[in-house]
Amino acid sequence: MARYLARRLGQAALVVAGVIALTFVVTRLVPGDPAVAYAGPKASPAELAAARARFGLDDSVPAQLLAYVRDLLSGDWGTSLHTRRPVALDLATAFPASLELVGAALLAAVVIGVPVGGLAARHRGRGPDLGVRVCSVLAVSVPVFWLALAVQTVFASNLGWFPVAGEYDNALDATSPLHVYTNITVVDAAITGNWPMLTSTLSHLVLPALVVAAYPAGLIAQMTRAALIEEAGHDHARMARALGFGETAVLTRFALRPALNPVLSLIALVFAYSVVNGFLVEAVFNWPGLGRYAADSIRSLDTPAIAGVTLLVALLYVLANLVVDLFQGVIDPRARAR
Amino acid sequence: MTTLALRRTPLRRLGDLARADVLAAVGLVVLVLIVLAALLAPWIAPYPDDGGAATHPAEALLPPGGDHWFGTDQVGRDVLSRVLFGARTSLFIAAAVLVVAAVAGVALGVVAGYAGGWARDVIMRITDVFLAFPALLLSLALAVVLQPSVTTVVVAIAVTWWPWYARLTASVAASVGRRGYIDAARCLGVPAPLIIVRHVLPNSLTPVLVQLSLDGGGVILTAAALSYLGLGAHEPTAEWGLMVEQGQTLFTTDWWVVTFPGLAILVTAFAFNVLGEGLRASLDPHRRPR
Amino acid sequence: MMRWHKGLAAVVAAGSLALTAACGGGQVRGAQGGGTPQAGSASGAADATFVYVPNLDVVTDWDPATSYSNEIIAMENIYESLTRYDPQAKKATPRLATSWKSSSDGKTWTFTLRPGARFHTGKPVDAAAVKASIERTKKEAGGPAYIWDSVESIKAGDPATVEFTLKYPAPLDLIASSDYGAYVYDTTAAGDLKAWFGEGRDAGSGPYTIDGWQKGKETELTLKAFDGYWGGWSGPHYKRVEFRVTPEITTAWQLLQRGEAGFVQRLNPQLFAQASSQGAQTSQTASFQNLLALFNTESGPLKDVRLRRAVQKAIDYDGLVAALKGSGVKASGLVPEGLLGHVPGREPVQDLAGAESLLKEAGYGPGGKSLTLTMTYAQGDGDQQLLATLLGSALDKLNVRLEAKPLQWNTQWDQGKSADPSRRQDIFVMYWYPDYADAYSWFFNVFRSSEQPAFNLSYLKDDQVDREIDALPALTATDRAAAEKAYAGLQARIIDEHAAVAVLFTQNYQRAYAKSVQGYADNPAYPNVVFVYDLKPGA
Amino acid sequence: MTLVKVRDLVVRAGGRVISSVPVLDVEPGRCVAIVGESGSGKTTALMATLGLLDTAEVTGEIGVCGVDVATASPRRLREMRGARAALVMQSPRAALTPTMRLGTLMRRALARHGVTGREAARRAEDAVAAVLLDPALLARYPHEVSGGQAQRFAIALAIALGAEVILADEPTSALDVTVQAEVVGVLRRLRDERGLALLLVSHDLALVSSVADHVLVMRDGAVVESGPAAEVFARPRDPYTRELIAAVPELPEATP
Repeated sequence: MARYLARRLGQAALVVAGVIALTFVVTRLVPGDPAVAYAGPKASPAELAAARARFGLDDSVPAQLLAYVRDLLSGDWGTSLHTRRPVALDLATAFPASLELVGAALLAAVVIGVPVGGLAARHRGRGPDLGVRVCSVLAVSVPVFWLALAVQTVFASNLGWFPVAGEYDNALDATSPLHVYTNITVVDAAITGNWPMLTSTLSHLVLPALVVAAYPAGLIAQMTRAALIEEAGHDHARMARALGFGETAVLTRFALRPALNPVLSLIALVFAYSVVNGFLVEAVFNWPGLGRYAADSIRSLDTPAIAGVTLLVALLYVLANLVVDLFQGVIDPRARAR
Repeated sequence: MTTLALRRTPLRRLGDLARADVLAAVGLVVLVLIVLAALLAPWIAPYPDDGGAATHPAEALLPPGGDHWFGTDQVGRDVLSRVLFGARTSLFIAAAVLVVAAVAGVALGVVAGYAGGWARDVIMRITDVFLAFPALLLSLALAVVLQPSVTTVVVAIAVTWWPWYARLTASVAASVGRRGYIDAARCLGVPAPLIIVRHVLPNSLTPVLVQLSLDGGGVILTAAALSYLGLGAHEPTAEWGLMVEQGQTLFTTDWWVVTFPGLAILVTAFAFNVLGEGLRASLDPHRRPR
Repeated sequence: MMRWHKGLAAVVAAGSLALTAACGGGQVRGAQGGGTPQAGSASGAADATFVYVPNLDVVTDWDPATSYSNEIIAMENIYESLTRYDPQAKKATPRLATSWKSSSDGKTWTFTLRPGARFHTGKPVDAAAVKASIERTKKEAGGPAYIWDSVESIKAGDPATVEFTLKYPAPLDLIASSDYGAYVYDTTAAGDLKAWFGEGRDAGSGPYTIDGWQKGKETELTLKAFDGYWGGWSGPHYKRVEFRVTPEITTAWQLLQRGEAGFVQRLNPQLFAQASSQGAQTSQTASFQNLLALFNTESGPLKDVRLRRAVQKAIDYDGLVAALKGSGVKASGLVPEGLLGHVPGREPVQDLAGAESLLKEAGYGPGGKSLTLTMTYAQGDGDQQLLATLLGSALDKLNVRLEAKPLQWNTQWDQGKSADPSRRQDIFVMYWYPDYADAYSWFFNVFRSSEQPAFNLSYLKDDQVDREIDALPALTATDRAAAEKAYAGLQARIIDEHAAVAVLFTQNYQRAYAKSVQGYADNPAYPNVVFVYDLKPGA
Repeated sequence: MTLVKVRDLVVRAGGRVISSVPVLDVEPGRCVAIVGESGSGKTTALMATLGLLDTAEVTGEIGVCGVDVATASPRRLREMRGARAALVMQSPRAALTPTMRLGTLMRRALARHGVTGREAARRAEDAVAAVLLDPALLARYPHEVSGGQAQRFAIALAIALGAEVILADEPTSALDVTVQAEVVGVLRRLRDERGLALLLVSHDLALVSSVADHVLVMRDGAVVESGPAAEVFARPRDPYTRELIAAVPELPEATP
């Protein structure tokens, strides 16, 4: 186990190094002068020179890479061109809200996707299966930016069931001020027992979380269905049938747990993907997360900010994969033996 | 167990698939229709000029009706015509990305899987790095720093997509390479390129094909998202993501401008995905439900 | 084994919690470093709150000396300048200064300050403070500092009188009304003033002061009434201002519809029409920003003035404005309405026949040689994209191919400034707007020749034009009628004679605001600013 | 009473006959074996007997412990499976759910058939003892026990549930030689001591000759020879049977 862990960590470190190098390369591909982008259209030559010096643009490329790595390690992720603040600070501000949104979305995706996938597997080849397959493929095929607009217009604006946008009702900052511990509003509201804030945040969370959940829910449903069907074809499932268990029991009590393993790896993959999908959703719902930050950065072509977001999401992805690999042992005892 | 002899030609398989899996058959038919629409756009579009540089500001934002089934956009172009022409752009992007990614990925994968050793390690670690980025993210970062164009979209997406093919081929190549007859062939002095062409590539073909059809939908969606963010195709090119972007502020007032291209993306991605799923279920022995 | 895994899980979970907690630490959200957030402030939830919906982050720079960005919508409510521009009267009006006069040569300006005005720090707004803040603004040399370039020295005589001595004649009353860089503030508020501002504090004299600032949050900024404001708080006023950042205009409109927003900065024409028909108030005002297509007069095919005129005539100005559906109006000359130098009746019209005969004369056009022109414009700008679409479509009919490339600003600009003329574009599309209400900005920056091109991206070199431009400030400061004539002459020369530019349209501000808001008037000299103090909250 | 009674069983897949058994009877305390190469349709016949083939088309008459498999309700079938007719599979560890401890599986299987609490514990203890399994193994996961242990546990499950007949599909082919002997010993002893009937599917003629009372030889989905074990081994009539027997060295040479 220790050797496996060491190897896995070594692998992760290698990937992180590669990710940093690749991000660096991407940021250096920018045509034109990044200093101009920073100093602004009306900058004087002196300001430009200062900006060039500030970003070390006059150094050699290896020196720049080295400086880049050194800065990253010391927490300096560059300065955003459009907020003019350290990118690391911007990311730290935006990330908890993204975590909140994507966490809720993934929770919804699992809660919807697993039972629905199970339903399809149970009634394989019949009506419910076809229905689930159509819906799950639709969910992974729908362009989220379009879905976000549609859902907001219908459920928030026309029907008025949910708030149009935002993370919580702002008036609550005066009437029920929130004490922040984790910066994740739902969590803070829950642990401090701030019910008005909690209910407000939850109702604001529903629409964006469901939109972000569409893709992972579809994927999870498909994966659960496939994994359950595969697992149900294994000898141990036949054995369970031969022991007198019905099909539903075979699926839920015997096939489900081993089948969750690929589903769990999928969640790690989909976590990072959902953060990126959030780029297209958060802007529509005013969700103050990484996605809105990234969308603003893209609109203003803010390379350092985009590089920061890219790096952060890639690191998250590596981390999520690592965590899932280690957690797989909890779900599947076979994995522990590796 | 009920294993069947699987000596069928790919075409027969497609036929079997259509019978066995109605959904995949629907996907196939829809996809064929979309390809036809793309190829025939200049002839079947009601206003072929609107797919290109023409504009009619006086007829802007007419709702769907007899003259314009899908209405007109901000500069008076027929939305139906642009959706049809958009199919060309989207399918071109998808095809180009998949060809580039598959060729590069398969080549590297074969080398990695067949040669093994350090070559495999290096190539696999590189794919690890690329796979650490969600596809849309890396494409997005690349597209931001490059100039927006259809070519940029192709490059940006292909760069993020090839590792899948490399991994897929590497694992097939590695398993083929371990088979006895390959060892025998190698001992007999059959040159490596010949072994690769005769044995490794044909064995990789099926999983690669399945992956290609599965990826079609993902590429279309990613390309649309890039164009939506203003990083892809630009005027006067008709492209679905771009059309949604240009029409998105009109969603509550002139719904047709954004709804039809959005539906086009949805339908195409859906067709690719159901076809891919069906192919995977029927062609990929590892995933065949038993 | 099992235990080991669970232990690991716990460590990971605890670690990530600790990580996020380290940033939080149990403070009350929205509280500023030094201040007490809710308690002690005069405002309560019952006070009328004005909710402004901007489409971008509000604050990037809190320092009034260097602030040069979107935060103007907050700054103009927190800080005040000596004068304020009135677009109806086309002149500066009193603000912190109640009156002013200039010497006949336009080089000495004396401002009399408003009695009783105080900074939020408690100190009075006196001549020394005015002198200190303008001197600091100059010293900080931020983006907008150049507006004071003409100032030689500032003299604070008695506390109510400030005297400026200029190096050359300049309209200092207009300069003092500038939207950026003209704020008067308390330079003694802290030792390291820049850092102190950076934490979200202010030292202004305006009606509102910062109550809470949370960068990156939806409601980024909250302002509250400054009790000691010189205008007083009798009568109905909004006591609080909230800035709720909403990038998508559809979302913004929905917020307004549901009564969660008071003022939406920007809507598209369709939503604007919907807003006015569905019970919101709307206002449409021509801005001081226009879109220019600068033709390359120095190299490439457009060096031929006939071809420049042909392109000028090929542009479908009316079609463009029609497609903009109200977010732009046809421009009459380079100077927008509301500024000295505006010439009415100069609106261009499309003349395809004229364009065709000009092209024919030069050997191009239908049946002639084919011509390819390159055009660069701003990536992500819908209106410029529209221009590219429409111009491409019009030129197509004239056997001219338009290669329109959307680029990031720095790339576009780099190409424009390139030392190698072959890398330069034939048509450069960009917006221009003045920093203070003076048309001089267009002429000096965009059309005066210079060795290294900066913004003169038509590369026009005409000594006569240069001389006339250089005479403008003195004329504006001393003889408005003569200045008006000079502006008209220059525009005729640049647009008609040289055909160096096509002025495509002047942007329109299309605002929508809640029915309850009373007394709103858009002032294009202060883009996007709502002077909240001037409003009355209604039912 | 005949525990397993099969008449005119035909299994088709894709229109092709993949297995057919005209007559098969298993009496209490007897062991019937189906032999043949892999792909001869013997496993299919076994699965069809328990009604566990859902993808293929099955015709004919199948009775297991008095339950008509072809027409019985799913519920009656489920009550029959495990409790009266138990299955033992080829790869013993793959036949056990990987995420479930052996004891949990035993408890759930017993609970499924209405045996809980003290009675369940007693039965489990008794069954584990009957197959000579260390009770401590019940706390382990399938991948933590050996193949022989897993196979004996599978048999213990049958005993605990009170099965009257065990349908064993190649129960020893995945095991080492010594372990094979153990498992065969357990099976034989259960037959002798408890009167358990056995329907054995195997290609291992040595095993079959040592336990079977009656033998069916299958080839390409059809039964080519059927008769008492001693007779079939001593005087095989079908050439294919002779080939099979000849291929096994330890068996006495068959006389035609």
